[in-house]
Amino acid sequence: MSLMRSFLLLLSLAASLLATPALAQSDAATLRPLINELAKGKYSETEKQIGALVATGDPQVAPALEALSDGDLYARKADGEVFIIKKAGKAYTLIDPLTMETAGEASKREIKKIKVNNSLRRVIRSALGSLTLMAPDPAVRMAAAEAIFKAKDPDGIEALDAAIAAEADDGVRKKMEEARAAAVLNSDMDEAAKLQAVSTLGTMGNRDALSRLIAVQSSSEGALREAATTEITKIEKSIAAWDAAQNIWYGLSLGSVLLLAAIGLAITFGVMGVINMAHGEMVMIGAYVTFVVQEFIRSSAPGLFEYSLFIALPLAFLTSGLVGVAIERGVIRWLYGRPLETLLATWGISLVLQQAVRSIFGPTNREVGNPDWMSGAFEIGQMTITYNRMWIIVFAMLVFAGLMLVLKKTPFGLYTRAVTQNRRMAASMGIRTPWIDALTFGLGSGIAGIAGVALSQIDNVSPNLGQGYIIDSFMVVVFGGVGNLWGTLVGAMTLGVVNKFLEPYAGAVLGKIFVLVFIILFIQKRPRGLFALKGRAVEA
Amino acid sequence: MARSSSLLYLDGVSVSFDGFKALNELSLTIAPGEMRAIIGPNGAGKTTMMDVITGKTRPDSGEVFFNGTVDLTGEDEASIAELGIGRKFQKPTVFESHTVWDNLELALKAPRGPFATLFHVISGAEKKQVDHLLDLIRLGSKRNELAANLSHGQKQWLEIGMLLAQDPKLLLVDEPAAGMTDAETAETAELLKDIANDHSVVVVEHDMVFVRSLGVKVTVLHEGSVLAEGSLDHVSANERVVEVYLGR
Amino acid sequence: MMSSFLFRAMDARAGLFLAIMAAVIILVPACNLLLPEGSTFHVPNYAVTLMGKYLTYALLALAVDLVWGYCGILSLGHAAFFALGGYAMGMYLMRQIGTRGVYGDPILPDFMVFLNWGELPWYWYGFDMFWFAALMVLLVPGVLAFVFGWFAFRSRVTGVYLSIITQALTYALLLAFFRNDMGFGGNNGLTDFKDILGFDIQADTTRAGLFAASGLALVLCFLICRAITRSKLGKVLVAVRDAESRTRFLGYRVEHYKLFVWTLSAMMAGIAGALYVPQVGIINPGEFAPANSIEVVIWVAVGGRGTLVGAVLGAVLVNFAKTWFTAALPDIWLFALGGLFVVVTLFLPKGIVGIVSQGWTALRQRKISEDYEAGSDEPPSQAPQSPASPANVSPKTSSSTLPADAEPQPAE
Amino acid sequence: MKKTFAKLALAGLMASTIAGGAFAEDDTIKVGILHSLSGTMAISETTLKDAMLMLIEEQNKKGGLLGKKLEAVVVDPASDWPLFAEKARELIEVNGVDAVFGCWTSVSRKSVLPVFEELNSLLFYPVQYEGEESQRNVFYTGAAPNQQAIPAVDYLMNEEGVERWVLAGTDYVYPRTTNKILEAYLKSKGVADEDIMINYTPFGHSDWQTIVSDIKTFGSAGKKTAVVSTINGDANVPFYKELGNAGIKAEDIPVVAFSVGEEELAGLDTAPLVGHLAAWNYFQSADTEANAEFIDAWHAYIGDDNRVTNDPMEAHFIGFNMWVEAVEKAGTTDPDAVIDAIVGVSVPNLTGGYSAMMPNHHITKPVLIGEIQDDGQFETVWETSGLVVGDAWSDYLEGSKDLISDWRAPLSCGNFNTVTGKCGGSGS
Repeated sequence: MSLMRSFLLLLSLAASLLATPALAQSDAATLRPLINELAKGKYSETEKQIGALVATGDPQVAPALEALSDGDLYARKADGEVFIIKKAGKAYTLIDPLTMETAGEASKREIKKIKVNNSLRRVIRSALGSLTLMAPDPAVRMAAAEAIFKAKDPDGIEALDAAIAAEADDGVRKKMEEARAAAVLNSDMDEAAKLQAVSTLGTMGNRDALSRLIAVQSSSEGALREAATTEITKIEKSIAAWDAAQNIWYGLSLGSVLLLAAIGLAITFGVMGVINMAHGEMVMIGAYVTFVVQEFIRSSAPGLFEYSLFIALPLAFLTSGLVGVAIERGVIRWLYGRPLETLLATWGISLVLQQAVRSIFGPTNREVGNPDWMSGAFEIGQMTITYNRMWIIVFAMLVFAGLMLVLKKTPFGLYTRAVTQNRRMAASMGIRTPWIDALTFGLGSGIAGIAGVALSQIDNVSPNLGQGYIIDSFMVVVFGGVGNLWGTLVGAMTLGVVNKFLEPYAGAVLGKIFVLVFIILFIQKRPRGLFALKGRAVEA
Repeated sequence: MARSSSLLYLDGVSVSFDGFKALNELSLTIAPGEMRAIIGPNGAGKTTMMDVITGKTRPDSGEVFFNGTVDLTGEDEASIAELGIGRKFQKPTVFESHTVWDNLELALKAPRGPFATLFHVISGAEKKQVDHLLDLIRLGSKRNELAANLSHGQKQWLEIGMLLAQDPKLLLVDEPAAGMTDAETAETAELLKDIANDHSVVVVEHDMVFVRSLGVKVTVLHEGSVLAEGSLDHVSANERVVEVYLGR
Repeated sequence: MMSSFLFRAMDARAGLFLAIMAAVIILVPACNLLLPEGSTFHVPNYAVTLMGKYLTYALLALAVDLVWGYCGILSLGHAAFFALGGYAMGMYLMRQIGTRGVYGDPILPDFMVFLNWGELPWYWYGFDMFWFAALMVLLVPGVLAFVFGWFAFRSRVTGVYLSIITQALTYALLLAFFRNDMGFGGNNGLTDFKDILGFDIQADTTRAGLFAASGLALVLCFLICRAITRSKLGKVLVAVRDAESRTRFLGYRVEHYKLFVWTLSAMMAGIAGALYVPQVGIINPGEFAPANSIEVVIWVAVGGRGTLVGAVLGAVLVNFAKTWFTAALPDIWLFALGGLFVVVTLFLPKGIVGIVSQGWTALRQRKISEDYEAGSDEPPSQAPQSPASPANVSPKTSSSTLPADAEPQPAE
Repeated sequence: MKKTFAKLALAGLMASTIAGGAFAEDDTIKVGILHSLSGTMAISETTLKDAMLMLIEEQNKKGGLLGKKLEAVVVDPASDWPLFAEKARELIEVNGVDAVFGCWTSVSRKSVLPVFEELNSLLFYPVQYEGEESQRNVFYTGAAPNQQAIPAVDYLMNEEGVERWVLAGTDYVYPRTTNKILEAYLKSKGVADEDIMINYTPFGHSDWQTIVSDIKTFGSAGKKTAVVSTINGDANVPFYKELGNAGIKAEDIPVVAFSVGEEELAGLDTAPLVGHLAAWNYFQSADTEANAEFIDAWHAYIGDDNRVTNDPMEAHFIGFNMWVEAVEKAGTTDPDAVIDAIVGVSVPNLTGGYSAMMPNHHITKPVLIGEIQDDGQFETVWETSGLVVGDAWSDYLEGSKDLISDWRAPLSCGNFNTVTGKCGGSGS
């Protein structure tokens, strides 16, 4: 991956070279020894060496630095020559850091990694920033500007001025100006320039700007300090408003996790009346299916990794669903009419399933990776939205809608409702009630399985996965009102949002306690949950 | 009839469930010592009316008075039962894992508090009364049988027996003849008539033969309010009643 | 009145139970203390503590059975009362350590010293006195149960809704006690006890004494439960279990009855917890875990719901199985335990006692009935489907017509 | 009814016969392994059970101990703390083991302490812990706070220039104590109150959105910020996932963890976490012969080349070898003799040096700071020049700064007060 980036970078650099002949050119003969120097000495010396490389101002050194930062730069033990390494299984391909040509292979013993730590990475990041400001790819320029912003290195101002003048893309230019402002505030330029910079940061208006401004505020006096203070107040005010929105988002996100965990239970427990203590294990099975799918993809079709979740979804549904059907046919069907016994039996089943998974997959956490589209975050205003949370909310809604459709619009849904409402009547109308029971239970379990796929993206995949969700799931279903899917939806979202609004004030632990007390009190007020059925039918 | 002289007085009672009006401005008065039959098609509000009287359902509006003075809308089931209103359910509801004897003993008029029952020792008088009731409901030979093992009709009787054991002023009896053979139905009618000698009784019933055999004033409910009132012949002649019953 | 109340608790079966308990209470400590280690009949210390622990579990199971088996209140949070009783006892034991803690502070427990607590929090006052701690063992679970029950039963929270909020209760307490800020030692809980009432807690004699105390407490509570379940109150409870609203229409204030047994049961659970702590030597928030409460329900179900002996038996047997499995099959014991639960529910729906007594009482039934008619006020006991056995007699009707017209009532 | 009681009696009888037969002299030396194989802690502890089985097997290949074979006795305390005490008693009384290797959480150790004291047996405890304890029958082969936390903070302060600190932990005794120590330490280094944020979360906390965003906010105050994480096992995976997704890079806000090792990382895609730190006394990446051998043996034993090794495994490795050596030195497995013999015993560790058992029953260890790599391993970026002696009683806590521990005669005291000159804490 990083190598790929290096290549791109090189291409862009080559192009930028043509575009900016003004930059000093050095040939490979002078650069190569400098690069080889990287392999010598401790971090502090490596840092100096990086400085020396950057001082050449030659973009050709960028790939080497990039590789160093990524931990792909190695030195050949025999002659101290430094190469970029590309790993493929046990083989290590050597690539010349300047020409990017392959220079043979080596075994692990023949080469030595050049160690890098956080502070070195920071140095490299800012160095690369000033080297790549003129790259043709706007994304690279953007990244460069951002790197300078973070480094706030006054030496970058000159390069930035040149870059801003040449910049065509408004977004990138804005970022460069912000970077320049950050650098200016860190320099010894005059007050006017700094005041200007403060106002630029004020317009920027996010946490990064705030962070810089606070630093300015504490280190300056007079007009500059005042200006910074004004801007800080402004930003803080806007951030406070965004914080509320962010909290709602967090709440919805937590709510959708609860919804996913609970929705399968809303069927097996809410609709069928089976106190299914093994529900959490169905979620766990779904998560392990995801793991297996990803393992398989990693070993035989790495290209499909981005789609692994889509492949896992139907498989998880089927696997958990089948386990559910098996449980229903094997155990639960003997216990209809003895609902409490289902509690005991499914508790037993949950122990067995946990131990089975522990025996098969081992007791430790298994790695389920996030595909790229599930990774990272984007920002709306001052709100950070992570992709995985966003997709989980979307997914939860889709699952909910899909389930509603199945239950309301399909013959199967009709049968299910018929059987759960009046078994005898349904049977006498020719519905094969045992199969509807099995399939309904399978559906609930299957839904739990696909919830597991989603939860594998944010939580541990371990034999204990299910245990963590079972209590919350029951709370949600009961709070929403047993037997009512809409209740489950509203219940999950309410609990999520309430929890997230309490958390900043009370802390995570107390917040959760308050939510539980809230549920207890709420049930006093509405003994049958949020969406209780009313009427004479409700016989105590 | 005036509220003050009535045993049970309902005026303008309405109850709705999620928009559905189960009772709609229902007004009904039962005099002390009266026996009244209430009929009406399914969904006419008969059971809801019972629920309102016994405190199970709170009316949205309207007045419910017992003995002319006690406002029943403010009381719960237990205190209404203690006031002297007994109720038999549509579906016979007895304590299935208790014996017939225990069912009656539980129903006997006695202090109802937990500590009173904890230290309760059954007295000779109480035993006698249970024996008497057993004879009355013809379950003397089944006294040690679990209620669960009784036939449907026997359960109905047991429930009536429990009702009598409470010695209420007013009995609300919901479909006492449901699921009974003709012979049993006739016997039940006789039993009720006996009871009516010293109690007020409200009987809800579908079975016209049964109602006729009671020979009392009939109230017809429809869509939550009184449609007609009078003797059975009188209401049978009412066109609206016929229309409602035939479902047009 | 009182004498007849207690007398009611006695009959042949109770007598048998009491005889066995008496034998256990006397023999186990005696065989532990008096016989030399080499003797075949010597009971090792290990077994004494273990069985002592089982007895406290049995008492907890008894408490759960009283509310669940007889009154139909399925508590998935009884471990909370158990743990609260345990904490009350634990606090007493902590205060008894005095200067023998690692920091030697005469007042503050160790965990407060190293977390820099300045002084003893007010709620620790009084726990240096045994009578106060003993009172708290009863009062803390009792008052909590009373308040919780007063609200819940008055609001007519029933069935699964009640079960879930009891679970919420214990879960909330779990989280609360995990907090180190609460001043109960956080996750580590209370440990390192030295002595109880002046006796060294690690001494064999103390251990035997605690074992006997647990046995006596169990016997006493068994008798109380028995007296209750065989009184008219007991009949009302069963009536509530089987047809709550019918009971109401008979004029019984169901919430008072529930509150009474609920509070009593919580106090019994508290006693069990208080006896448990000195025997295992630690009390920590893990005891509040909802899974623990569910497990207690399972003991009762395995033994036989609605039979007091069943609860005791179930607790002892399941825990013995657990002890044995975790040592004999450490890697796969969950298969065995999980399998046990499934098998019991499928094939022994009334628990072990249900199966055993079915055959036994069938023979006795007639005779008892005759006695009864002859004038005893005791009703026939333990008929195959007597008041004491679960109300499985007509469940088909209640659960085959699920939502819409009747909401699922999974927890009776 | 009789039958049921017969069963009850049988149960008791079985328990007692199991117990009764236990003391038969065997020609093996029994070693107890007390790690949870089920429940919440199985995730961490099962590996240690396997590691111990491997070590015992290897020792037997070398001919056993004192001419006898070693026999492992494995029980499952099921992450249930009182059960730990029960099982410990069972191991010692019923199975007659001579030493027990086990426990992970502090509470499990606290739970078994009285048992080991009463029955005078040996416990080797392999996990980093909060300190504030020294017991005659227990050997602490994991790190004390001064062997992990303080060097890590020093590193961040000196190498990364961190000025602002988030102390985030799971709410239990180890993070509480460690954070107390760190807070005192940071303040002694001149860090202001407002530059320290302390946050506690419950066990198994899985929704980190708010806290991660708080950290971000805290970090945007214009000073270099770092997170010191004492977040416990299970909660780490969602924490790091949230961290990665929220774009908190190690270069900006590094996180140094004391409870995250190779095993925890095995459940994670570490690419977004490169550069975050952990402080341990051992990393699998340690480049020594001994370590390579150990890893090979582990892979061969477990039959999976992808299984990782971690610090507590090394602690068991050290502890086991120390015990073996001490038993050989004493010529017996008698606990008293071993306790006397083991102080001063020095065995090779896996990072290229020797670890010695100190009189306070803690051991000497090097402290390594590692950065997470994208292959789930750590790369050592800093290490102490010499070995650090485990300090049972922290110098930064009010109650314990005057205490020392020395189990050699004539002192033989775990909490000797150097001010009052008495054994038994700070009291009179």
